[in-house]
Amino acid sequence: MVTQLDFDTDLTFTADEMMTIVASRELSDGDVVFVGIGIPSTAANLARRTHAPNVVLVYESGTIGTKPTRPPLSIGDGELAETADAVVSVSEIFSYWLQGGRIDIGFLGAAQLDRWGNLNTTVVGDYDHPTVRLPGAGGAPEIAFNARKTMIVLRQNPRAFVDRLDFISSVGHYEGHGSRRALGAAGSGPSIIITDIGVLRPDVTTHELVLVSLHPGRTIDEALNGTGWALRVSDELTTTEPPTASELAALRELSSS
Amino acid sequence: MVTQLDFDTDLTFTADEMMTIVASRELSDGDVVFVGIGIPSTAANLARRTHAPNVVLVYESGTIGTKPTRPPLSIGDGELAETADAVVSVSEIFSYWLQGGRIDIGFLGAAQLDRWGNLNTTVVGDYDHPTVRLPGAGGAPEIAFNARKTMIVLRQNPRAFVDRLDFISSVGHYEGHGSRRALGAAGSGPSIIITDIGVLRPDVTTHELVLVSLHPGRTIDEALNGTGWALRVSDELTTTEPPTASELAALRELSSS
Amino acid sequence: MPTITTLHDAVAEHVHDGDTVALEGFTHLIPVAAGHEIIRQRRRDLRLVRMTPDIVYDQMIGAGAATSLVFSWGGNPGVGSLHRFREAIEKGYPHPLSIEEHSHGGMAVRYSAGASGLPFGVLRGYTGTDLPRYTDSISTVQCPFTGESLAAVSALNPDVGIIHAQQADRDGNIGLWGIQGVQKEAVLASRRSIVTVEEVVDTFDSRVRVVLPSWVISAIAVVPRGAHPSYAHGYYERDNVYYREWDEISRDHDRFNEWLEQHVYDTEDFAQHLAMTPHVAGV
Amino acid sequence: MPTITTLHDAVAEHVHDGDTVALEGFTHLIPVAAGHEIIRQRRRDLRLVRMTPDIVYDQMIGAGAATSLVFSWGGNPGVGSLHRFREAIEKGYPHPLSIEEHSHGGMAVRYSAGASGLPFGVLRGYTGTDLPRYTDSISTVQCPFTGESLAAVSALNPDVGIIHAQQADRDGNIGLWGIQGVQKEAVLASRRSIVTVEEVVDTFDSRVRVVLPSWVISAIAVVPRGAHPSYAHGYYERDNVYYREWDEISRDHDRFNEWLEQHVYDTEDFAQHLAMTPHVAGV
Repeated sequence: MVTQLDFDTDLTFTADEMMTIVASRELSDGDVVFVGIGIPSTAANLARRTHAPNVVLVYESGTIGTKPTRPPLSIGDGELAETADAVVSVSEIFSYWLQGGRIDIGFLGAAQLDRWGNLNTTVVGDYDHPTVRLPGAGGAPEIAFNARKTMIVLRQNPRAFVDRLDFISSVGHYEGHGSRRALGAAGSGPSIIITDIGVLRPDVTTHELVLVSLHPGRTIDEALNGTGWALRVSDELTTTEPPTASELAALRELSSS
Repeated sequence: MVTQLDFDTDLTFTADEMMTIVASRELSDGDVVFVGIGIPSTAANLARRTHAPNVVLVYESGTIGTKPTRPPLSIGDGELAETADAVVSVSEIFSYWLQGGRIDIGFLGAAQLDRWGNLNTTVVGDYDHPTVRLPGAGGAPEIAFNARKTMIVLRQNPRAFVDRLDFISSVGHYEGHGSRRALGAAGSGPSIIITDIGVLRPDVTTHELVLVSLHPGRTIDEALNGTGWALRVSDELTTTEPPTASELAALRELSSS
Repeated sequence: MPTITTLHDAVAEHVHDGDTVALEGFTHLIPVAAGHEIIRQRRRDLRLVRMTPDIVYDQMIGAGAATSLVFSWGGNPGVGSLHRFREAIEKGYPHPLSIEEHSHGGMAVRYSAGASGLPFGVLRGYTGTDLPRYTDSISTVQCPFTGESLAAVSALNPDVGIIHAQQADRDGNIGLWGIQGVQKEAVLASRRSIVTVEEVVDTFDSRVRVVLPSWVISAIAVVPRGAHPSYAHGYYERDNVYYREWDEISRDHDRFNEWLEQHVYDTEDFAQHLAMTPHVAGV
Repeated sequence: MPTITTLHDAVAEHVHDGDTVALEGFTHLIPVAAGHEIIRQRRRDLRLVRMTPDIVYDQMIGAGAATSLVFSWGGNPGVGSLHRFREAIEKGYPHPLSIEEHSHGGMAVRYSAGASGLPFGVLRGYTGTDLPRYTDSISTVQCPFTGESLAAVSALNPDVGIIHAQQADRDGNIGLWGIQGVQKEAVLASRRSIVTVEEVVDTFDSRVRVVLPSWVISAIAVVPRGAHPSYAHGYYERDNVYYREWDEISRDHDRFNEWLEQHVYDTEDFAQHLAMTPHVAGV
């Protein structure tokens, strides 16, 4: 579902490119990022090639400080091990590195997300008699719990942005209002949700997700219609800065390698 | 304190040699042995060079399957790492290997031992105001608890073989009569105590240590006088088979290398 | 000391109906040949354990070898769903499959606890999620020093742990390198273990980083390309085409059953299956 | 990214009076130069942590740098007692030293728990011994699945973890090989870390087995022979003569204080101390 958007320059970009570039911009030089495959991996590698050359990529397969030349197809690609500073066991990556508080930013995706940034990657429907059995939690519960903060990348539509999750696989801001902290979670939870329509961030006091930015050409109505609850819109709603020529060039070079 | 003993052949041997050879004979081919420095290490290496070529030596420094050419001076000698099948962290050697139930036999020494084979390596006198501060427990408590069985090598005199330990550092048969099992210990405890006078083994029901063998030339009186409690003597007391010419030759070649 | 034997004999001796069996390998060195052999010998009622059930577990579940599955992520990596796994859970075909579901962190802690001779392990996680509601092997424990409540998970101690590695030496020690996953933990937590290897060598490759000594291994079998379609670092690459094609083969259970007959039941061993898989045959 | 600096500046910046400081290295790669520098800068009231306090801790305790010691085995390996350690405990000289005593297994679990962000760790042991009676950081915990009672120990999270390694690369990554002890755990459990290395290299030696990435290290200092009298695999051997001689030097505190003046307070750095140590000087 690639949406072609013409903008006021001659730069044309897809929704995926917009999402990847927004995610990439969120990373600062030197950040230690726990990444999965797909947009997170591409975004982290894009950041490493543009504004954040010292971003550190950690994959749950146990590769620390990987510098892949092309976007990996699986979190366990051989190149991740070959270009890593260190390769450790999966046990160690979860204990000493993720739970040990060594990860600044964790990337997450999901099938469903609620207004508090909690995630479902387990089932659609009843757990014992599911309509759709999803792959399951994987490492997401621990990333959500233990990374200093998390970024969520998810296309915005009413099947995904739901009023109530069928299953809580990973905790975001839980029931809001600081309730996350009482669970004993180490990190501060989702700091940004990047969709194909715009950007949501948690309200500083209630922690409910708020639409803070629309991507070029997208509308508030699209965001509201794509959300299964009454989405709050920021008083200071902005337009996402479109991809620059150099961002697009770097991303496309990366994707074609 | 090397005692020279003339036996009925022309073979002369020291008390240390007798102890080392008895310890070596206790090892069977293929046994996985957790060894410290000194007599245990020499005994295990002697076994490996004589009747038990496939005995596996594990040192608490994390070296597994070491094949040193000479007796190591410290449990962390470089040669132990160089000749090992695997080198793992100290954390791993205690968790996956010792506590994980992978060790058949653990060797132990001590400053004090009681009638149940409990050991003191911590203090002589009061803990807070010790007469003699000893090095402490090291890895002995876990060896004593988790190895399938343990062997203790200790010179027999009333300072060492005491009625009551000043401090229990490592558990043997605890209070006897199967009380060890109730502590949650995985292994079965001390199976043999090898002294400069003879050999003690636990009674099968009470688990109290019983003198079962005297080394050539040693007497029951020496054993009784060397023990700070009323030492039981087996009805079937035997004489330890003296070192054979080939055992002595192998041991001396090892010690001089 | 392990026997160096055929995979047929290793599975015949060590894997029994009703066993708890863990085949591990995290994206790399997945013991696929061993999974096929278990199917070929028509084992039943297995409790299958694996952090990331992927194609090989889809095949074993689809063949009806398992009645329960212990896992944390079940999918075809980079492609999508596992159709045999889903049909078993969603529709009870070929028969119902009960599940014991964890997160990766929880599974890793369970294997470590099992390898460490402990009945449980501790982690930060699970609180606030719905997993503890459905999974009995998740509980809580209080820190005796801080009073803090933490997640506890029961230890995993499979009857048989099965892994694939690059090399065995002549003494039966196992050497592997690259991404190492939870293979060491899976072997050390298990009562018995089978290792398939690419080859037996006189001296390990200098790249070897993880060594499992011979005396913790029950049986070794040499199975070149035994991790296909996953990869063996230094030997062959991941067969991404196969992962995509599996989606097609597994989507319909009649089509799957046909594949099963041809590639597993009608073959003698994994080499015959590989020879029938076009893009592999020439390698 | 760590600063590559002098050992003087690393200690001045990262080790403060009253800190909990762990110098680790299990028989191999003991960070002796760093211990001397801490003495030289006259740090006081340290809580020293180390599984096997040996010569370097005897020196630090004898110099009066520590008011408490967390440990599991304190001796001069292969030689006998640590006289400065014993006189501190037995006679309160140079001042009383409080101790927190564990076993090796307990200490290893405490470091692992600290590195893992957990408040405690679990092990089989301690039950039946007198250690829990005197050590508050030993308790028990019940398995929520089996009801079994196990030993629990509180996590160790030193303010500063200090280790010695063979090599740093130009990016500040640390590489070591041979016996690896609990160095990784000590660094990852600590809030700050200092690493002394034999040399900085363009590319790690192929024997490197443990790599600590630059971003977990606070400061690196190049100190050749910085682990003397212990050894650095591939660089130099253990100085067994020095271990025996230490028994003589440390037995009497006047003799020790004289050594301390000459070898630490009156020297600029570790190289000067080594130059004064006859059997080392020529190396």
